[in-house]
Amino acid sequence: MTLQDLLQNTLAIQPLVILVLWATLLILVDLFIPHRYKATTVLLTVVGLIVALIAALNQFGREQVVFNGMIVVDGFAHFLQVIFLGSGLVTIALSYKYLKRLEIDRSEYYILMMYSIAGMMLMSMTADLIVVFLALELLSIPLYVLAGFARPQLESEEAALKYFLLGAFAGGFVVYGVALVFGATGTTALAGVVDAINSGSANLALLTVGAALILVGLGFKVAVVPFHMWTPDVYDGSPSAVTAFMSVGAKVGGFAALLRVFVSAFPALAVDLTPILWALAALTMILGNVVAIAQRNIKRLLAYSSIAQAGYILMAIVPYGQGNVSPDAVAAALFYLLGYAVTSFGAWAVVITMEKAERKGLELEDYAGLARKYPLLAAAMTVFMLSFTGVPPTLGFVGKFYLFRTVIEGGFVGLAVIGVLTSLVSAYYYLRVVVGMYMRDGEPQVVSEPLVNLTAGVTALATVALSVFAAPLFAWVSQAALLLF
Amino acid sequence: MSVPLAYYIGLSAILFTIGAMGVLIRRNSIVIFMSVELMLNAANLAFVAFARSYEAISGQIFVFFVMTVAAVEVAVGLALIVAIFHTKQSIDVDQMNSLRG
Amino acid sequence: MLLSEVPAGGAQFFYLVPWMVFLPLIGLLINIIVGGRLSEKWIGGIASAATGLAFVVAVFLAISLVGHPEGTTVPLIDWITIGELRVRWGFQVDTLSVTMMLMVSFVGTLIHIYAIGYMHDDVRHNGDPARYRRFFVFFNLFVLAMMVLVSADNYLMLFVGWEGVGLCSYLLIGFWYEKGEKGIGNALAAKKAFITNRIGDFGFLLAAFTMFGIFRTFDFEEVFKQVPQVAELFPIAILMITLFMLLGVTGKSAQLPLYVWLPDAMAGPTPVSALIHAATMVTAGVYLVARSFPLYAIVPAAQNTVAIVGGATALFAATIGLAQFDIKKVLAYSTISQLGFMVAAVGMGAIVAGIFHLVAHAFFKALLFLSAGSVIQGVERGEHHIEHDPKLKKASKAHAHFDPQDMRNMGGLRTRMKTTFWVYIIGALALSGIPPLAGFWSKDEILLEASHLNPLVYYLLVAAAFFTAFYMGRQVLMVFFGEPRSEAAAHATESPLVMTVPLMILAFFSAFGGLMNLPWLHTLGHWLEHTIKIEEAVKEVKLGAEAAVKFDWVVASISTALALIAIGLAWWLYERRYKELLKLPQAKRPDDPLRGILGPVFRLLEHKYWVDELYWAVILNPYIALSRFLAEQVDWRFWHDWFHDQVILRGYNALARLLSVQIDLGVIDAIANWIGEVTQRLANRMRLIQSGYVRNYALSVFLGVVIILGYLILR
Amino acid sequence: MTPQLILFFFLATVAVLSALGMLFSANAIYAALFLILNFGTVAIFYLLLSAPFIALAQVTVYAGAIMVLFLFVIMLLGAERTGRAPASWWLQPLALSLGVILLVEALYIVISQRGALPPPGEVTAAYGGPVAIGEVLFRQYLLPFEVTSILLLVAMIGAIVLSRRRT
Amino acid sequence: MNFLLYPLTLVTFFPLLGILVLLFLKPEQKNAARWVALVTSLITFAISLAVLAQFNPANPDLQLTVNLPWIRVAGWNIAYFMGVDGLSILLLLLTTFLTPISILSTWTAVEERVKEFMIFFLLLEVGMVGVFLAQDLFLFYIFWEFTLVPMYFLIGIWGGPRRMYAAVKFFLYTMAGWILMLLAILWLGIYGGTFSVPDLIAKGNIPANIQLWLFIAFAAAFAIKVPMWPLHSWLPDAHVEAPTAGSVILAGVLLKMGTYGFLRFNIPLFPEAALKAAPWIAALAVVGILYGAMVSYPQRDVKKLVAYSSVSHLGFVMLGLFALNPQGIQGGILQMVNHGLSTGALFLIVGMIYERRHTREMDQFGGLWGIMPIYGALTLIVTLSSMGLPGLNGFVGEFTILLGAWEAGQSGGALNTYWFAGLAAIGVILAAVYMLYMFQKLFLGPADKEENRSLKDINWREILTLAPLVVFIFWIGLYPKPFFSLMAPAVDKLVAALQTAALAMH
Repeated sequence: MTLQDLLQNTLAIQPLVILVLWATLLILVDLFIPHRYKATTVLLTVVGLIVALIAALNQFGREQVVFNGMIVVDGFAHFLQVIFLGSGLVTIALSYKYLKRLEIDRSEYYILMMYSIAGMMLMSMTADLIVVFLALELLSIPLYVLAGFARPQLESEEAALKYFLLGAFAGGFVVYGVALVFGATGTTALAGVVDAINSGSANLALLTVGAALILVGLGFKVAVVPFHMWTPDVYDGSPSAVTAFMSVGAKVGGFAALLRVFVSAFPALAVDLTPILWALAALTMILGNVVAIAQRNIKRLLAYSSIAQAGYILMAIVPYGQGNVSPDAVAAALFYLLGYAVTSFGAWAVVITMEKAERKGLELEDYAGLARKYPLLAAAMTVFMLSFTGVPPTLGFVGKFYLFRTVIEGGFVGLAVIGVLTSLVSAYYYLRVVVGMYMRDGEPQVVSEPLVNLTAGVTALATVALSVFAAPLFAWVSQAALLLF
Repeated sequence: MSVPLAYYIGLSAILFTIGAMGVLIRRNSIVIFMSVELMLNAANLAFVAFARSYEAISGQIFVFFVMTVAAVEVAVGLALIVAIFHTKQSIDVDQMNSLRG
Repeated sequence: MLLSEVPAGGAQFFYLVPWMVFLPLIGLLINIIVGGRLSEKWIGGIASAATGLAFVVAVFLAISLVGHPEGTTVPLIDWITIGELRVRWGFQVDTLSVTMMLMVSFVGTLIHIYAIGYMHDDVRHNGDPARYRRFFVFFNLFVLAMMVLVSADNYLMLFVGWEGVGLCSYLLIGFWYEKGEKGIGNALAAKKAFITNRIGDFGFLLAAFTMFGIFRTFDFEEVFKQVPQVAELFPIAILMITLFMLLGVTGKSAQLPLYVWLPDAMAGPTPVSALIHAATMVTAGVYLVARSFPLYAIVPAAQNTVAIVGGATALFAATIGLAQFDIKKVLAYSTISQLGFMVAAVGMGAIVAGIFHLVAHAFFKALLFLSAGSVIQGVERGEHHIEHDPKLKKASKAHAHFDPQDMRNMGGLRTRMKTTFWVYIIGALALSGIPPLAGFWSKDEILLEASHLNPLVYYLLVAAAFFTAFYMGRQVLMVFFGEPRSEAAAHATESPLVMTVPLMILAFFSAFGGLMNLPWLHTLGHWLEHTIKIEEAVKEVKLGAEAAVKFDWVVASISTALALIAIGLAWWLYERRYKELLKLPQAKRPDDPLRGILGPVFRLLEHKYWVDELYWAVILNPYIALSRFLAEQVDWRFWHDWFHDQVILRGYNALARLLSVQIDLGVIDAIANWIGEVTQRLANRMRLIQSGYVRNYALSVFLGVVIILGYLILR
Repeated sequence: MTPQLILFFFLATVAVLSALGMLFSANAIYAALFLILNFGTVAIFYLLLSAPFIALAQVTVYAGAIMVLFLFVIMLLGAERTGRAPASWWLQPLALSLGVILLVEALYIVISQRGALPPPGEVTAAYGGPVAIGEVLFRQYLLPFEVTSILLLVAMIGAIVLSRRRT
Repeated sequence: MNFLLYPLTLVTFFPLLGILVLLFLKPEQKNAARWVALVTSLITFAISLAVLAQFNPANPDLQLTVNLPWIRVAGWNIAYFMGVDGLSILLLLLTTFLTPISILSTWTAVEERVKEFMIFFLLLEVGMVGVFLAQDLFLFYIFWEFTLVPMYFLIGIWGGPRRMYAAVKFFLYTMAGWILMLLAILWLGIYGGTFSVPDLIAKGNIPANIQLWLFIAFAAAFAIKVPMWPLHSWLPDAHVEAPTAGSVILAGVLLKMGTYGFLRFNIPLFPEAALKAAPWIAALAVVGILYGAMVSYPQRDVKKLVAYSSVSHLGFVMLGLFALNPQGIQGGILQMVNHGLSTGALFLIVGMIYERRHTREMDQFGGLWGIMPIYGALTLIVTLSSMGLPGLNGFVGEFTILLGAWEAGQSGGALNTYWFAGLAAIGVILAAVYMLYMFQKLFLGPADKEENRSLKDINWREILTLAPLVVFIFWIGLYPKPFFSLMAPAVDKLVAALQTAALAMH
């Protein structure tokens, strides 16, 4: 490859490059910023993210495969890149004061976050299992560290260790899965896999097992039952801002990989894999929602809710094998992910506002009477809860509507029914938050911060407004199709 | 060279399983971590074997990456373990359940 | 009022008919709006004027009818119009309806006037003068509803009036809603009346549905036009209609088995009893049957049922009347009995006789009730007088609570209340059927018809007539003759003119009302001919209607003789024998000579036959045609009456409570909550899996892998 | 029974035994040593599979650097002792039985696919050598290579963050 | 935003304007909040009258329609499709009519967090009106669920002691219903390629067996909302705990959404299934009629009694609708309105006495008529209308319904036996039983409770809340023609469609 096309290739992934270089530079720059002015680091991070975001936006509509088929830049990738960068910005908004409050405000936080975002972006563009693996690690390792960022606080460290050990464990499965895929097809490039399958040279048995193991690894990342068990503890133990980032970034990244890999490489295996996906989705929805009922701590409750949400998104992947449905399915999944991202950032914003000192004010009791003292905050939280439940007019509702539609289109009415019934169950615990805020009396204390409040407000408005004027969003999402081989 | 590929794969499978076992039955977090390394190693073996029979170098490349990642994980992981040892004076995972439910 | 003397042709005022309804409406509106500022005289005056003017209108209508006997219908507005269903509010002007209008408005007016005086005392006696106005509002409302009923030109509007009068009866029975036994007695009586009537209405509704199902209309003319061919196709439908309708009749006209509400209805003020529960409302059933004559005429089964119900009621109630002590209760049972006469008559097809008796009865029964009211107030005045006379007060301490309606507290009033006494005598004799009073002619005609058409009914009626004469005699003697049995009676005083004048007028008509339809003239008969085409009916069914109108000395003399015997018997018992009994010491002395003679039978009568299988038979037989679910209801009512509302109230409460508490909260609610709990518990279980141990988490991952691989292999 | 097979089975036995040794040795240090042994044997397999470069990396990076790091940490923490009784008694047996099942499954797959697997073909001498690797690595796999560099950077930062005393 | 100029859009979203104003008020400006809400709802009512003025009764089809593409991407075909026809015009008016009345009734009853209360109330109105006007399944669905949220808060925040239980129960029950409907809607959307109801009806020919399933899915949602026996157990709780205004709207409008749903979707969309299911629905309805009537009787809490009576009344409505003939359906629609008026009025009445005595135990009262004559008289009228006395609205509805059911009972009719009508008619008797019982317990008998003696009669504001209802009670009772003529063509069209379907079946 000449310098020429190297340059072109690099330009094709400029947002990623920009982000990485910026982060790397920031490490050095940060050394020379005196401690009093650390705010500038944050500012620079924001600038970097915004620059990358602009780069990503002006890349829209360009589809190309670069780096010898390692990377594919398509609408899917563009869409997700925007989400990732956006969530980065939101996370900063949530973190800035929060870190100060916990006295863990250190520049590495932002740098690591940027790298993690880089991993996610890579994840969205990958066209080769090697890259999938590396992106997964690049995404996770900063998260391991961030989870333990509140050290020497025990819970934080414990969360980090658990996350790390289990993550590594799951990573092992991914690696072995890739190995099997390689063994079955002689290549790790998704395109190659497809060719091998079409040419019939592939060993389908090994391929299926490999795919299943990859599913396990990625399923772990997005917290699909039974690979979900790290979620509550890690969400609970990590600093809330990190949790927020994790709950959106890691999940969206994981699903990006799942969609990319399965829809583009493994549709031929649908016969074998669909039942597994079906079962996993059902299990996840049921268990996530049911166990959530027993939660009293808001962070754990949201953790389980995010598990349940993973189940719903997984539903969209179930009919991935049907060529006529899968584009819709992908779109539905992306739309739901978007809704999920907006909603859960909002919810976490509220949680952060309520978190007095570290790990205080996180019980549901602490939310009693919120509506009286801080009506707007309570209203926002209500919107998020309703959106999670799937009640109009919220993004959550439109997302579910779209999701169920594709599932039924794929002919999985049974799954749809389960989804529907479980979201009925979910109403029960989401409502409990609302009940507490509006119908109980209490003396809630909040730490009001402009940025966090802004986040909550904006996300709340978006959750409602975007649901009413969903058309452009749909248009955008449905363009964000996968480039298939 | 006439050792069937299947043997190598079988061996890697055995090693992988043992590694997984390690994660499940050991309580010392370091050992657990080592077991993970073993799992990766087993995967590598499979890779190399496949690469050999496909005469495709990319398999070995993957192994190379896996090793790097392993190193990365070790760096972070050991740091974590040390850190938690400082707070908790223990690396027994069975004593780390302050988060549950 | 020999209207046949008015020349034929001439002017016609049919367009006036809506005023029959609007006048009372105006009256009650005036009283509602400005009545608060008016004096009692004015309030009563306005109400009476409204009714009186209605009477004038009725007279005009009658005069017009002489010229145009075929009558007409005056449509007012469309009411309900859905597809085929077209119901309009129209007025039927024909000899039958106008007869009713005349009667209602005339008697109504008199009773209104009477009430001006009566209520004046009543509201004071019951301690709420403010309610005076309310009474007359309700009273006008009643006249309004009654007019709607009799002037309707289709069954649905008739039903509107039907329910309307029921409502007024409810309101007026419960007029003193805080009085009665335990303070709630009157309210309960009112409720009982309404609900019992509702059961009748239920029958009416079903009749209406069936009717619409067959005839596709509710208009009288339309329906009657189609009767012949419908009779060809499905006579059963007509039978159903008529029998369902009969249920309504039994409710409204207090026939077996739904008569039970009427005695309780005496809880209302006396004018109410007179107007609603004697003269007008309760005759609505009779009117309905008469109106539906073409329907009944072609289904003899229905006719007989009606006739037998009527006859049975007549006798049954009369016997009960023998053993009552409450002056109004006696009259109440007598009313039931007389209604039985009318129902029997119209049932047999003797429409003319029925209507004739209806009118006549309106006169003398109203008279009797009103004068009973006068008596009661007289006694009350006496009581009041005692209250203010210390030494008498001491003397009367004997009986702690004093019932001014109990005939055992009366006696010897003929000297103290002369007018009342004389009019009462007239009424009583009229009721007993002593010639030449109105009651004689009307009752005699019914008996005459019965003797030809339906012997069974004839005997029932004759017996009833006999008992009627007896209990009237008994009443008169107990109330007016002998010595006063209480201080109050001894100090009773006559009522004011505003009350006695209407009494005298009524007495006049009770005496000479017979002229309406003397057997040799048949004024009323010919008059009604125009509406109720008996000959046509006769052609189809062999009704001896025409044959029956010749005066028959035998029948007449038998009934008269019986009446006289009965009165004589009463005289012997309550004049002679009573004097002897007086010799006995207070303790041994029976309160009623008859009790000594009849012994247990008397108690049976006094308690209105609790246990009586015959009653079953009489109740159930007419209803065999009715479907099963209805039977349950009938049974239900029967028991209700039987145990004096005890069993059924308890039973219903129990059942309802069962449903509400056990089933509703118990089961259905429980299921819902159960699901909730189960999920909760499940959640808490699953929560334990989240033990916090890394290795368990890893295990679950591992488990997942194993299962997935297993599935892939085994598949 | 060719010599290669004999050699294979010998090494395989060693590898498995050493792995089991790691699995069951109570003392973490022994476990580490067993693992080093295992890695060594695997390195030999790499040689047999004509992957000299990887073999070398295996010995130096893995057996050398990484495992030494492990030993170092173990010594540092003196953490060979394990604490009180295990939290859940049922875990051990359940895990083992599941392991057996997985093993059976895996072997079943391998055996069932024995025929379907590609036969070991002939390769040039250059195959698997540093030159060949380098060629591919820096042409085709340039991007992943760069990513690994970033990964290492992240690891460094992470390690620093985690080990630096809180200021 | 010229689409705001469409009358239907205007009437639906006008309350939002009021909400906007309310948002700028301070919490302590209670009266201001009340006035804003009242005026807003009154203007909304005026707008709905304007809609009525533009509405052409002779036209059986949807009128004043707004049909703007809303979401038309990714195989979606969702439109902002509003329209009104004979089936919905009356309910629209009922909604806009009851809202100001309810707001007026809260004047003194709601003292805390007035601002929020009014906001939720106006939001509720938006939802309700939307439900009755939406002609696109997706849109309908949004409005349908949207009503859930404000009501949930109205019960949960301003409700009685067990409000949380009631609120959550209300939410979950209703949600349980609509969530199944969601699937059916999706299926239809995929099958028909559109969510617009008229198009779907026109498309028709859904396989019979699938029709049945869809019918059941829709019915589940609506039956819970109605509520039909035995799905009614949320109703008493919700009613008893809800604040007066909440109960009024709940009984007056929200329940109608269920019956309306049957009318608007189940019957026209799945005619065959409707014909098949008619006897079963009718059976449930009849059970409901009798059951509700019996259960009402022994209640000690007035509000509960009224709540249960709703089960009975709506049983009549359902019976009428599933008689599937003009009389039945028109009667059913009219009875929806009647129930809204009568039961709404009853809840207002209960609220008034509760405000005075802070109890609803019937044993605590008695003889009130003497103490509060105006109150007593009005209550009497409402009670009578609720038990179907001729001359008042209740009778017209019940009679036509029963007549329709009887007609349908003829062989070949939808119900095919007279039993339904016959048994249902017993409900007329039972209604008298419990209604008169209630009236007697409250108003008749001696006024022996000391604390009752000093009660004041209702004031002008309260009379003002009841008077309009009473006016309509008389109007519909005496001259229902205009109301029937509004719906007649639409109903005839519906029935005609059913007949063709019936012919197709045989």
